[in-house]
Amino acid sequence: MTATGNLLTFAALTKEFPGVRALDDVSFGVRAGSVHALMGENGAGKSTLLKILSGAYQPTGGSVRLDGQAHVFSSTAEAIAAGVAVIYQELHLVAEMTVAENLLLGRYPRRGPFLDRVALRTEATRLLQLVGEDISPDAKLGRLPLAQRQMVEIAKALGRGAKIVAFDEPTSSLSEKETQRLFQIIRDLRDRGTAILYVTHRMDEVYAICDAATVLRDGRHVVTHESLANVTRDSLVKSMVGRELTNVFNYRPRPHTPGGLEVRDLAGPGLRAPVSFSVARGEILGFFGLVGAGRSELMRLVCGAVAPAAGEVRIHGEPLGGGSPRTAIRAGLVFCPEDRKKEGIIAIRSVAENINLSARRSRLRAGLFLDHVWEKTNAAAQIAKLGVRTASPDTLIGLLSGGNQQKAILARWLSEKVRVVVLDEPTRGIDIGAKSEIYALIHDLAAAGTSVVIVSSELPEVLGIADRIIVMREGLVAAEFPRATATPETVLHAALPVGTPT
Amino acid sequence: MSANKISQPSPFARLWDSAGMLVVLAVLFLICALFVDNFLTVVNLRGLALAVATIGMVACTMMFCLAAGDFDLSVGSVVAFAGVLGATVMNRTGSVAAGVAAALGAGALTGFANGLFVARLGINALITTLASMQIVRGLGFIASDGRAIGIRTDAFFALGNTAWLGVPVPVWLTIACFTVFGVLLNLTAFGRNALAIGGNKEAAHLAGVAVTRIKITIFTLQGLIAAFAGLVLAARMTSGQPNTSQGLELEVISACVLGGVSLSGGVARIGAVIAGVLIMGIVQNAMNLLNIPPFYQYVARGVILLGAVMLDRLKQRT
Amino acid sequence: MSANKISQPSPFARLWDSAGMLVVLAVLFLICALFVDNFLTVVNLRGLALAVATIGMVACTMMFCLAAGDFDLSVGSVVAFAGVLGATVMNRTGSVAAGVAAALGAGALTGFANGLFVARLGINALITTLASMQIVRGLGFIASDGRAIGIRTDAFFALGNTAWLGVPVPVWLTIACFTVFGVLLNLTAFGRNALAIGGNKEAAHLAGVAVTRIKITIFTLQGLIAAFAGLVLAARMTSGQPNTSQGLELEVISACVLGGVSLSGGVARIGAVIAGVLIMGIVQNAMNLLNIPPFYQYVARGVILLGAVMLDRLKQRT
Amino acid sequence: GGPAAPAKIKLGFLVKQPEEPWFQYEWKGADKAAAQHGFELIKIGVPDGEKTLAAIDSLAANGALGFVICTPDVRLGPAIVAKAKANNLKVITVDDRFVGADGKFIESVPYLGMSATKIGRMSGATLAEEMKRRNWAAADTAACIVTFEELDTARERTDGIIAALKEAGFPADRIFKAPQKTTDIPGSFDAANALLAQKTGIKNWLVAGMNDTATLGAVRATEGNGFKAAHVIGVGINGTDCLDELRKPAPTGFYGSIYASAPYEGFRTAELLYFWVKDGTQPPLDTRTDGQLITRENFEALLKAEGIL
Ligand SMILES: Nc1ncnc2c1ncn2[C@@H]1O[C@H](COP(=O)(O)OP(=O)(O)OP(=O)(O)O)[C@@H](O)[C@H]1O
Ligand SMILES: Nc1ncnc2c1ncn2[C@@H]1O[C@H](COP(=O)(O)OP(=O)(O)OP(=O)(O)O)[C@@H](O)[C@H]1O
Ligand SMILES: O[C@@H]1[C@@H](O)[C@@H](O)CO[C@H]1O
Ligand SMILES: [Mg+2]
Ligand SMILES: [Mg+2]
Repeated sequence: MTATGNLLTFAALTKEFPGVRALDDVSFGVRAGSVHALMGENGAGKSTLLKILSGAYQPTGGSVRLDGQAHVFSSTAEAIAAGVAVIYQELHLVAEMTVAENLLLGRYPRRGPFLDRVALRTEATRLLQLVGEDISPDAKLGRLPLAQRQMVEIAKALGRGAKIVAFDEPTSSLSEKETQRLFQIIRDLRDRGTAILYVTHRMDEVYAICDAATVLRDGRHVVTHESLANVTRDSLVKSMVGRELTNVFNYRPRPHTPGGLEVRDLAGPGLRAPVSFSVARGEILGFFGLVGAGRSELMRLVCGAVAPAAGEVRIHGEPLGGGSPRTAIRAGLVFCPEDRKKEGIIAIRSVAENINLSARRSRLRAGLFLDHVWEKTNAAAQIAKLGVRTASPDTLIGLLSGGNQQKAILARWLSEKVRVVVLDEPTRGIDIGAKSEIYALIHDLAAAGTSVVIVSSELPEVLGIADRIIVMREGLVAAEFPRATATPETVLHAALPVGTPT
Repeated sequence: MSANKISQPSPFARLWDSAGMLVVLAVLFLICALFVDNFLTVVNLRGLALAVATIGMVACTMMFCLAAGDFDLSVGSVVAFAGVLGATVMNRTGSVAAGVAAALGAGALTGFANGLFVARLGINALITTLASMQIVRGLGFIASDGRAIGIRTDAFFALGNTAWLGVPVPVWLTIACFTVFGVLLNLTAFGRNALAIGGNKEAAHLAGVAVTRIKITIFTLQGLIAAFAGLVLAARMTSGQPNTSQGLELEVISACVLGGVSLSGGVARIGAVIAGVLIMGIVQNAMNLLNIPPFYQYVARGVILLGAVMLDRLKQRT
Repeated sequence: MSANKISQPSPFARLWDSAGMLVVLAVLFLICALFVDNFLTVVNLRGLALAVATIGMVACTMMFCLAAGDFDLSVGSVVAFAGVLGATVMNRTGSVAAGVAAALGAGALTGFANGLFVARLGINALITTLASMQIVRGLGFIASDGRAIGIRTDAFFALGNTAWLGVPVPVWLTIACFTVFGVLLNLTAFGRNALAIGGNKEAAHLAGVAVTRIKITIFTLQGLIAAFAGLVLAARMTSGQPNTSQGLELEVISACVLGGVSLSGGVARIGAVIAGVLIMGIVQNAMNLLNIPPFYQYVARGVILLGAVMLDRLKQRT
Repeated sequence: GGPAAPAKIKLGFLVKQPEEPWFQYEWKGADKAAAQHGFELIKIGVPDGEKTLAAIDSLAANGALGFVICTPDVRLGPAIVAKAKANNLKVITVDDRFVGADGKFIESVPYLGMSATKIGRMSGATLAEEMKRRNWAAADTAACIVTFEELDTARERTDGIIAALKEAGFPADRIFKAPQKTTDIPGSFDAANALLAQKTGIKNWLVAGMNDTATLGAVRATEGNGFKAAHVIGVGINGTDCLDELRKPAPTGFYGSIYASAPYEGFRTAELLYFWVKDGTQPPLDTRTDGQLITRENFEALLKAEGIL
């Protein structure tokens, strides 16, 4: 691999953490005016590479070359000054501040000694327009839905006019509409000569916007394709996972028995009209919609995280009283929320702790004491079953790669004996190999008579796994499709605001 | 997690939300004006304003500390030490300027050291400032041999004991602090960066905000202002007292928190801090005017403190 | 952020990492044993153990408070109030059991109220417990008219003044507290849930942890144990003192934090808390033995506190 | 001493408020006794009951044979006596006398000092006399007594002040208490300020409190409210925190202070304890010292003689 024509080159990068070698002698280059995909399984080292690029981590060995000059950025400020912008996998925003203040964080416009509020607002508005978001710059960031926060994060990085922009799974919390908008932004950047590094687990995206691709496995460089023209999907997947992967969804029809989950006239914040639906035992029900369609809000009502204003939830015919996640879990309904950092993981506790948190309840001795044998075996079994890549079960979960954190949270819920599982964006940030395993697990759950609700913004995922699909739009149920009649076109059309030309 | 309304909040709700504690303050003031004899006299209001001068000044910088996600327990000791040091130096040299410079320098140095330990070495702020609280208090006792050091330089008393437009100088100085730090918080990048650090240190750092430098600056300012407040106090009392202002740190922090400054960082408003300081001052003043026996004052203070936050909390239900 | 070496950590490094403060404690103990006359005598070690009894007991529950992301400033007042109330009731009724029950009940009730305000009403823990600190202190003064209440029931003194196997009963009781709360923290779901709440309250709630109930339980236990410690102290002092244990809250919290308990919740270890308590006790004891003048003791305490954390911090560099 | 010399006798001196100048001077006096008689003095501050018991333990560990104590609370007496007995230590109390569970003084423990009530009465009497000397009309005059009732000895002193004022014929309804929240100068300043805001139409003020600090704060408050020095009589207690005030070029409202000889009390109690331990000479059970009024006129001479200046 030569550095010629490359704006950005990684030269023999190595990064070691206690007990883990996250990157091992990785070298490849990224050309100006191209979009370069960075792929690999969860824990392969993609985010670590980006953090070295941004100066957040310092490599144990090797360097980053910009314009032929070798750098080891010792701080993020240095990297920013050198023209590098990184959109991290986890959002880095200040919830209590306004959108405008977040967008220009670290480079507030001044007028003499003072903050130039007018310039702040103008520039923020410009950035929001750049990403096509219709948000007030004065809105409090913490009030925005996840997808909009993601778009703010993107706008924030773009505002610096960097010549190298790296995206770490930017679409994992975006739905179709924003994703398309983001692609347009990326194409514009590319056309203006920016070098773009793009981390994703979604094959479609790679082929939609990437010109080149590099695959990492276990921290090592596997291959760099300077052009994707002759590279097949299967061969890419194979270089990532190290094996052939056919039929990701592996859909099998199952018998459905009525009386699983029944939701009647549920009303509450985020819903414009009461919602009713039911899921049979053994059935997988998909929820699709655009950002802010109200799916997450609905699920929070179903599982008791938010008290409903009216309506009823029944599980196997029994009404679910109480209105707290605790009662829901005890009745056999578990909920895996979409915002893993805020509502899923307990970052400063171990992987094992995070996995056992809920299910240990029924394993206590004398109602109080931990069953240490069970704690160990369950954690180990779940880690193995989901392929969580962790140095040990006692590693802090916050140190795991994003996808591995997600797997550990799923493991928490798969440790439970459940009747109903509600999964909100369960495969966010999960690699394709693991995805297919998780789909298989979901099928197994359903086959064992569990009712499964899966909320997803990935159309192929919903179409691939669900027996039935409900589409939500602007706080309302817009349509319902049995698997047989659901096509990408019909489902997407139902999700778009009324009057949108398709 | 409570329900989010999509509808725009009404103007009243917005005012209440942004100024909850100011409303509580106004109500409290009104009640006292109506029902507490002598409350609304010039003499009493002047006494009240003087009584909150020290807390008020120190609260300005404490607000910044809290905004950035830290706190400083050493302020009471710095107030006392600055008074003692200033008095000693003035008595020795006969120069007010020398005394003031020594005291301010010592305060800033203490703050700087706190900042270094917290921001650069990553030592917990509780431990760091608890340690400096003890060290500085000890130094104050050592320097004064435990005695109040009377100041013999008349020129210095002016700082504490003259009035301008009928308002005592220490009160003007407190108002000046509120103004300067209010401006610093709301109208400068420094203020915004402090809030960003407290709100999400990681995010601020990744965005290139000079986290360490800003934190050290804040602690240094805190030490400086505490020393300044100590000098003003010494001027008012015409002596530097080594055991003064014990427990000031908790009073200042609670005034800030009462005013809605978050203990976990990222949220601060100068108006609310002023409200917090005044509420605590008015409560104490009214109890004195009402001749409430001291033992009952403890109970009353606690109950009113709780009452004020609960009233403020109501806004989240409306 | 400096480069990290890979390779399996050596057994020494592992010990250091998991037991940093225990190592600091051991070193401190060794230094004192070698260089401080009379440190390693039975009389002194017994005195040392007695001196940390109150802090030790209260630290057990404070550790839980901190683990769950809260803290409790009212403990010092509860210790004092429990002593006063216990003494009063015993003197009135002549029954030790009645006095103990009244004091424990009052302590638990205070804690329960704190818990309700913090966990159910969502009032900030600083304000809540600062308020109850004042209220309870005031009640103690009111109940005793500000004077110590001598206890006339001899049976009660046994609690404070007898020994078993050469070790005074208060020390046994402290050991018992360490054991019970150590077990509670490490071997029960209650302990794990407390840590989960402190780590991420929202996530714990969604995972079915009864956040409110557990927090209330923790505060109630805190009040109960503080009252218990207050009774033991009163038995040792043969009187209930309304103004005892002022500032205890900060001492207890710093012992916990010194032992590595995180102020922001989610991290706690009983061994480390014991180490924190003992380090603070040993430092004070050694200074007394060395006859260091009180003013210099302030400075020394501060310096040693900082030194201990910095030593502990070293582990992150190795 | 040389290698063959017998180990020095060790004695403890425990005081409740080591930060107060009073106790600093007491310790200095005791140090003098130690130097003179050749024993070792161990000084420990004991702000509350728990610290007191711990300090006695460490004295015993240190090989001390006895201690002088000013207890943080007189009702700790029985516990201190028991602890001392268990450790075989002799005890002398200074300033504040032990009280038993029955509410009576424990007379078996040797005591030296001046009662808080008595020192307070002296302060009150001084106020009354000076007022008479200035020919103030009772109708124009009121008394501001800064109180801190959380502390037992403080209350005994302020009660003494008030009692003496009443006995001197000062009208009871013109004696006002101003409770201080903290025991520093700003604490009494704020307390007095609130009182002055309420009591209008008073021409002259008598000002006193538990110690110099309390009186100083209240005098500052009178100044702030426009009372000239000629209309204020402030009397403190201790005579240690007011020296710079008395040295001010122009007289202030602070008239004087009731000085009790701390160095003497420290010296004498330490000496008595030493004789007791060394020779078995039983100290007298009850020794009283006198307070003395110090003013701008006499303080230099008097305190020089005491070794304080
Ligand atoms: N700060 C850290 N301390 C210790 N280990 C770390 C740290 N950061 C990352 N790791 C480890 O380094 C490895 C690579 O992680 P990285 O986040 O780069 O993976 P990734 O390729 O981005 O995965 P994903 O697709 O799941 O986001 C993982 O094993 C992870 O646990
Ligand atoms: N256009 C909009 N601008 C701002 N907020 C919106 C908008 N539309 C909806 N919201 C908010 O979004 C929330 C509903 O989003 P929710 O997370 O339930 O949707 P979702 O269908 O799950 O989408 P997502 O993919 O973002 O999770 C509501 O709280 C609502 O206030
Ligand atoms: O506390 C006082 C002290 O200040 C001194 O005045 C002597 O008597 C003690 O009781
Ligand atoms: Mg990643
Ligand atoms: Mg959603």
